[in-house]
Amino acid sequence: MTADVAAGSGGDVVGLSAEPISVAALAERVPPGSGAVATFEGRVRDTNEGRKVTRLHYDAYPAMADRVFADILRRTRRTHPVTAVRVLHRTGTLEVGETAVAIVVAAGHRDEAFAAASFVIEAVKAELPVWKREEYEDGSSRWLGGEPVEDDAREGAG
Amino acid sequence: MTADVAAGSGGDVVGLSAEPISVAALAERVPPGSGAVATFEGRVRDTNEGRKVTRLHYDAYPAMADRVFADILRRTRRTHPVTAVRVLHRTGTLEVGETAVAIVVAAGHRDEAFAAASFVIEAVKAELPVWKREEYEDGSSRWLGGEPVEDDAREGAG
Amino acid sequence: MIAEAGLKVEVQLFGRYRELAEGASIALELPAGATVADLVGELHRRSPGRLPARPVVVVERRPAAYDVALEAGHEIALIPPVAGG
Amino acid sequence: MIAEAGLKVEVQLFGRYRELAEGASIALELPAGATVADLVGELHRRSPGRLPARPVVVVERRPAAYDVALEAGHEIALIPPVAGG
Repeated sequence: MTADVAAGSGGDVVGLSAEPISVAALAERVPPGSGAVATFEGRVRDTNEGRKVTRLHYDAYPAMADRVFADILRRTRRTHPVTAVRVLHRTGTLEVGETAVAIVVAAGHRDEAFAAASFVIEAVKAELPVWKREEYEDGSSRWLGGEPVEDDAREGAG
Repeated sequence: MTADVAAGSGGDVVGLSAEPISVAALAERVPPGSGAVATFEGRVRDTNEGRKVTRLHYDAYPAMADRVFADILRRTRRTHPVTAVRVLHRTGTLEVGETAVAIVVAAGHRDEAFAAASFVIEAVKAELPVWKREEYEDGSSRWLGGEPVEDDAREGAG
Repeated sequence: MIAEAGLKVEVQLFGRYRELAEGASIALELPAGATVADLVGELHRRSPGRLPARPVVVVERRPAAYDVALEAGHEIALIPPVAGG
Repeated sequence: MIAEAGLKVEVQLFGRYRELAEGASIALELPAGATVADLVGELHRRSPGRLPARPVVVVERRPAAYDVALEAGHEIALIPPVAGG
């Protein structure tokens, strides 16, 4: 999977990235009217639900991700007075501490920047078609998100 | 005025900085349990209240700023479950687009990081003893914050 | 009268559903006029016990209602609950 | 009985209040036992019309109530409303 980045109005950027993400690079060159820049990074934690995590794999549906990213960008700009919105989400294999998702929002004032950054991360988590598989110290791994297929299926598929 | 930075628990940093601030540098090496890193930058805007701003000067009371920063750090840690809190505020002369204040908060999860970053910037704006003088395109300048002395004084000082 | 041909679809698989097939997709032949519900029924027959009752089916890059009729050329995917960030 | 000496204080000035004096501070002599209110009164006498009625006086790096008694050696500052960020 290659980085899939589209530049839009005000230097907007959304996309998947197979390469490590630098939020600092993503925050460069925001419009000069931006008095406030808020960023958010989701990083791979070393533990989850009490288990020691060694790395993470992100699967993604790139064509649908494009559509979802464009939707999120459109809704963010319609509902928040921002000067720039930039979002990248990683795919592939990530080590502990690596950036899974990075968001940069620039705005005239701080409340607008915080509100928009929060709006974007909530939308990304609820809608972006990516899926996380955690690997643990003992060599096992599992997909996260929703119930395990088998459990759901026992009652549902009969 | 020299940079006045104190390192504390979890790599906490607070202080004034006479040198340009890099939020990216400030965000380096957060503890490995940090699943979320939120940052905020206040930057010098090119306009304020309809006037074209060319640069900004920040005066500060460094000894009191140390005390206020320590207070803010203590309150943030007492009320928010964060893994790192870092705050720098510039002093001296800033050009348009330069960073006036930078905040980095790391936490286990995103809500904690956003809430703490917002808490810190509100506290800094309400309490940190720094004062801003704006310079305009026409060569004039004025101190910001509160009413002009003369206006207050007319009714009050008699 | 022209005999109705079956509807050939290819269902892309993502996340944990990739494990339902070797090549990250499943080719199916459904009756002409088949809906999303028919597609899911067929998937349940092929992989009993390995899918929830009502998995999300994405048609043309948007989650589709179960009464949507599938057409030749539709981009179709089966996705688990998303888990980004 | 020992004659009461006056209280010598140096008031640091910040922000727009720096313009009240040349050297960013004002040296004052107040009566022994003088309070913050007395200090502000003296500042108003020296710089009529150039200060608000009740400016913030910082004693030992904290904003002080007007009834606080000043002591020799106190770090004292006069500050306008803060304007950071």
